[in-house]
Amino acid sequence: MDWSTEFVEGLAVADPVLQLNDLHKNFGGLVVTDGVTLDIGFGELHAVIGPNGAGKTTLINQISGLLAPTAGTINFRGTDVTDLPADKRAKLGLARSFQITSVLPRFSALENVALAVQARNQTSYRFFGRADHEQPVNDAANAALAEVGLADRGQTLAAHLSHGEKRSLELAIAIAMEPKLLLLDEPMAGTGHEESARLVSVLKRLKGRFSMLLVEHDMTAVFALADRISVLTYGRILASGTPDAVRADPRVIAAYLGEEME
Amino acid sequence: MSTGLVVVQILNGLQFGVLLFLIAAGLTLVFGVMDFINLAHGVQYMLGAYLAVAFYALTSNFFIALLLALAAALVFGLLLEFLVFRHLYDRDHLEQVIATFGIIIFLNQAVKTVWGAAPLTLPIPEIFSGSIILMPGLLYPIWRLVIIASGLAIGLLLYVLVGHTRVGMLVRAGATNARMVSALGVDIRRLFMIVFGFGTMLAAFAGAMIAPILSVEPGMGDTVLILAFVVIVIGGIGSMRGAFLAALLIGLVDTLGRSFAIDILRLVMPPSPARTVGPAIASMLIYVLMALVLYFRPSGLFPARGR
Amino acid sequence: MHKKLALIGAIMGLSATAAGAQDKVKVGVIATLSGPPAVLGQQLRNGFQLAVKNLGGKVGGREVEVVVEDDELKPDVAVNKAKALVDRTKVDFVVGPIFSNMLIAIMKPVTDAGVILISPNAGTSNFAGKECNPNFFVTSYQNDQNHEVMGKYAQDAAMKKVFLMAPNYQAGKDAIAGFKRYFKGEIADEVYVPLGQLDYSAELTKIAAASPDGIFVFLPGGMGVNFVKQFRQAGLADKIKFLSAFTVDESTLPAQKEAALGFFGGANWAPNLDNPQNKKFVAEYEKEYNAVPATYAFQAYDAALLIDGALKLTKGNTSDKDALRAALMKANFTSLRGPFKFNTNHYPIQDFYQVKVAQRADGKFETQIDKKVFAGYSDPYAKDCPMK
Amino acid sequence: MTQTLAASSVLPSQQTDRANALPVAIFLILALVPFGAAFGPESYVLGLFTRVMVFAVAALALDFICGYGGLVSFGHAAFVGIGAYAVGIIGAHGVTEMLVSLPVALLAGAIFAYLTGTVCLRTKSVYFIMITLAFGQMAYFIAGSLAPYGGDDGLTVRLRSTLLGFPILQNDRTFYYFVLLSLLVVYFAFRTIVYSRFGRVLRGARENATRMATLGFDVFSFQRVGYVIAGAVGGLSGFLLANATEFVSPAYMSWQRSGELIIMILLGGLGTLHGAIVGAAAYLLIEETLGGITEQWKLIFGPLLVLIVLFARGGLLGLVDRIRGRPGRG
Repeated sequence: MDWSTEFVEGLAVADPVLQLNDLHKNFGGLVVTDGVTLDIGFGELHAVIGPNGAGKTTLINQISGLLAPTAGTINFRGTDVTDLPADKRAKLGLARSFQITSVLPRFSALENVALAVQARNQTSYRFFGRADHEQPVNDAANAALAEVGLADRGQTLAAHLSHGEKRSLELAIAIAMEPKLLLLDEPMAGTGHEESARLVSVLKRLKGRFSMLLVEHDMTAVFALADRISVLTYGRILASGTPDAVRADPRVIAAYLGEEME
Repeated sequence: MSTGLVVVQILNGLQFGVLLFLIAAGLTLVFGVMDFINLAHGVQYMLGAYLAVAFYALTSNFFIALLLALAAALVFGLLLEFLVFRHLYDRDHLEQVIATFGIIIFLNQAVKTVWGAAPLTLPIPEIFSGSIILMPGLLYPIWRLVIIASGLAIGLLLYVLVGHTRVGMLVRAGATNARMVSALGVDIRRLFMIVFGFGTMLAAFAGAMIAPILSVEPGMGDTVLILAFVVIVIGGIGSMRGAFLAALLIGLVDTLGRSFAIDILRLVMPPSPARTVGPAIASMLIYVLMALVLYFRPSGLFPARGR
Repeated sequence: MHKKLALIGAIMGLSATAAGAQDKVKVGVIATLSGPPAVLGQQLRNGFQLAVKNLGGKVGGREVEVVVEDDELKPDVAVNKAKALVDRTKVDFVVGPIFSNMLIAIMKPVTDAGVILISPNAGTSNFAGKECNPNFFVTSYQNDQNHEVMGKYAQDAAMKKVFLMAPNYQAGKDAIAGFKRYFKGEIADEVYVPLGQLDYSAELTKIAAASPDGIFVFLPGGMGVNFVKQFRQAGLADKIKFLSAFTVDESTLPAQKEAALGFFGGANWAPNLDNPQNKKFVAEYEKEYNAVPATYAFQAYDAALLIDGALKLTKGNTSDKDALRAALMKANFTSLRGPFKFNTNHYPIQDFYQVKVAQRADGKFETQIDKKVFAGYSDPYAKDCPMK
Repeated sequence: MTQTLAASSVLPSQQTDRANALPVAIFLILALVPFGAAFGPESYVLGLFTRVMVFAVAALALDFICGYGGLVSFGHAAFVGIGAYAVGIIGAHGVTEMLVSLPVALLAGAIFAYLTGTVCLRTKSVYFIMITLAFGQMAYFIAGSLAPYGGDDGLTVRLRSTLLGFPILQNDRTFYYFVLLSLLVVYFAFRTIVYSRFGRVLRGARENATRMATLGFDVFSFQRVGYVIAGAVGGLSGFLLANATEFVSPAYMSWQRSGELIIMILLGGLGTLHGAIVGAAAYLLIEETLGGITEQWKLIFGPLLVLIVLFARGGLLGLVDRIRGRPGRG
């Protein structure tokens, strides 16, 4: 059943996974995030679009804990995580992918994913026993690899994967964390047409299993996937709503979309 | 601790500081622009001193010897750059460390083989010899004042060069993002050679200027090298302003620490242990300072690079 | 550079291999030959080799092989090299080192192995007193003594106020203690500087401010070169009498030159000491190495003579250690310093002089005997030594 | 800079059996040295190789933290010195029992690593190198001011450590095997750790600390634990060094010594563990041999280091690989 839709009937979200409340971020005099308030509902796929320099990656970095906001709060699953470091947020169920591929180059694809599995449910303060021989971990990691179509590439060093495969690996790592919320920072960046289409289908399959915040430039992908879309310009939310509503919003058309849409 | 004593110690600290600055300036440029750790920078300082002594023996004129030493040091530095260093720029920091360490070992032994192990000296140029009276009973050697003045002048020169010339602009840009500079179509090789040659000459200048005060001996660059690294790390790598301020800070802290550590300790403990512990604490002071700075500012006081 | 000389003993030995390698007496010389203090180690090595050469490559009638090792001024390296000499080269004697801390490091591995250790420079108080060792002989002095000479001199000259400075390590503290043993006037201040300090601007300011009658410093090697120059540059040399030990000597004077003129030191010897064997030694040393010898060279020269004299008594026998020790104890040689004999702790009983830096007619600088301060002087620690 | 580390971090598991033969060969040779030494200057050869192994223990710890953790410590000698001083100071009070001094040496190294690591690990790359140097220098100056324990002169260890009162290390050959055993234990411990979950996290943090944080790893804490392990093993090396030289000195903690340790692991090949042993042996044996040939050996040794960097990436082991025609490591 398509149970994700029932949460997006209304614009107000009942029981949000993530709440950004009047978030601000300045770099010196430069305002990069300027009062962002945003909710992501359980199971929702929420896309954030906007021109280059609108502050999308900065926003993701604040949510994942790599940057501290100047003001405002971040609430994740009912907890105020504004001051928590990235690793604590990850432990609470927040996963992210990186715009610039950020897999561990000298680890095999399998080990990249296995680390995510290891982080999720076991202590890592174990100094003996071969980590790469732990079957349950490897099984879970292989499953995640299979999900993104990398089932037969597990033993390849990440550095030797093609660009598209690395993008898929990013996704597999995020999936393996079994997060409550997945932050995807331009997962299709730099991939070809075919590869994009494949990633879209993977994301479609994942939709509903995790809540997702998707930052993406590929409009075809965004409108094919998103339950709701927020448009970010100059660090502010210009408009927020269902794809149809956003598509029709004159401010959005004026400011950003215009001829790019259809 | 009379005020006169404190004034003189501050001058001493300044003199040590500008000396460190002259060495650290080249180091931070080379490090900042080329991302190259050059441990052999200290031996270039040593070489400057040895060359000045050698040319003085030939010419009997300090200033001619100084100029010749600078020229020779430049030639030698560029030769090293051509033979070894340029093959290391795209290498890992650790590989740069081991290779330039090898050059230190070689050159320390080489100067010993050429000039002997005994310390050498250089007389102070006649017109700058002697002392001036700062206040009744307190003399200060003119040559140290000359060092302070020339160091400050070079600091000013660097400020103008780095702040207001095209090469300076590239240097600043390079310290922030070297890739961008080469993307701009600048001949990065040539920029590196200019920066490197300039850094070498500054170090050699420092060596030649200090030769009349300190003995010229093998290995004299090693301790200075470590201190210069302390300076550029406290200042923030690639930052000329940071190097300048950190050098003066280190110079002052070290000198004042050595002068007054025991006196201060005597206030809280008997004289005998104070005399033993004092020098240890004084020697440690700059490292404590560095640890503190890095604890609160993990990229130094004036971080230049965005990475 | 004088490597070939290092081999002279060996080559002479080789030329007589018919007698078999076992017949050679092996002597290991261990000295600091790298880093700034290398010049002291070179003096030691040169002095010893000159003696071996003059003895015709023989000691006590036996061919001698000299193996030189560099302790690099690192104690663990020194221990390693000492063990190499004892176990690999199987030396009969180890001569060295320059520095007290190296001596402390190599004492155990050398003497425990039953090898005779002869120090041509370092003579710490512990090995003179309670920890004196039957296998350890000193041809130099007990470390305190040169300082005591200066203390006595300051006392006799009725100086009122003296400023003291030394490096912050045991020998530095011994130096100050030695000086104070004889000087009873006012101490303006006692300053300990880090070992290896080169810039004395801070201390000079203090000295100027204290305006003492005299200053006593123990700043060996490069430290002394720098201090003397800076002391002169600060304009203090004309106002404050400069007393020192191991600070102005022939190893540092080539660098100090005029800056040290008229400065005083305490010593057991000087190049101009008037006796025929010394005149010959100095002339030969200068000819061979183009430098004026310092105490390090003469004491190493004496060490070779000591070995030669002892082996003459044992008829070349080095395996009977008791006989060898007894023979060494007799000090059967004519020291370059003149009267010389061993105390019960195997440290010398000798004369001490106050020496003064002067320029010779040929333009070179050297220390010259100014006045005899102690005659037949022994160190105060010998009474604690259990050896009789 | 972590990304560009030229050295290999290929895990032992990913190596061929032939590569695994190397550590076996190393330990076999080390085990046989005393038998060969019996025909020559025994005590000297034993002493030399004991020294090699003592430094190999320290180098292994450095390789662990630097080659696998990406943390280039320029103050590693401080741990060695602290371990040595533990033996020296305890010995000066008449206690030679290794059941006392060994745990104290390990613990002292670990505590120093914990305290300084807490500060140092806030910084990255060159700043980390320099701040570790700062703490190393502090330890050096503190040791030099320990007047009751010899100050700058150092102090003699009168008696090698005893076990339950028995002077088992007194015999050079027994001592040699004791050090060899220590090296073996340390080597296999590190091999186990780098394979383990913990090791995987440490290696991951070297590759990309940010990524590891977003996976949920508290990178700082993991690195600190790694640093503490390296510190404790450094302390062990110091325990052995004090017993080997029967002497303790601040010089053991000098920055030059830390530099030598870095050279050793680079010489052998970073991030290989057995490379640390090869590097320590190569460095000390080259020093010993060249030093025996000419007093000017540094004129040869210096350029040798330059040539190794220019033409033998990945250290001596990398060179061996290249000669065998295998693809380069890393």
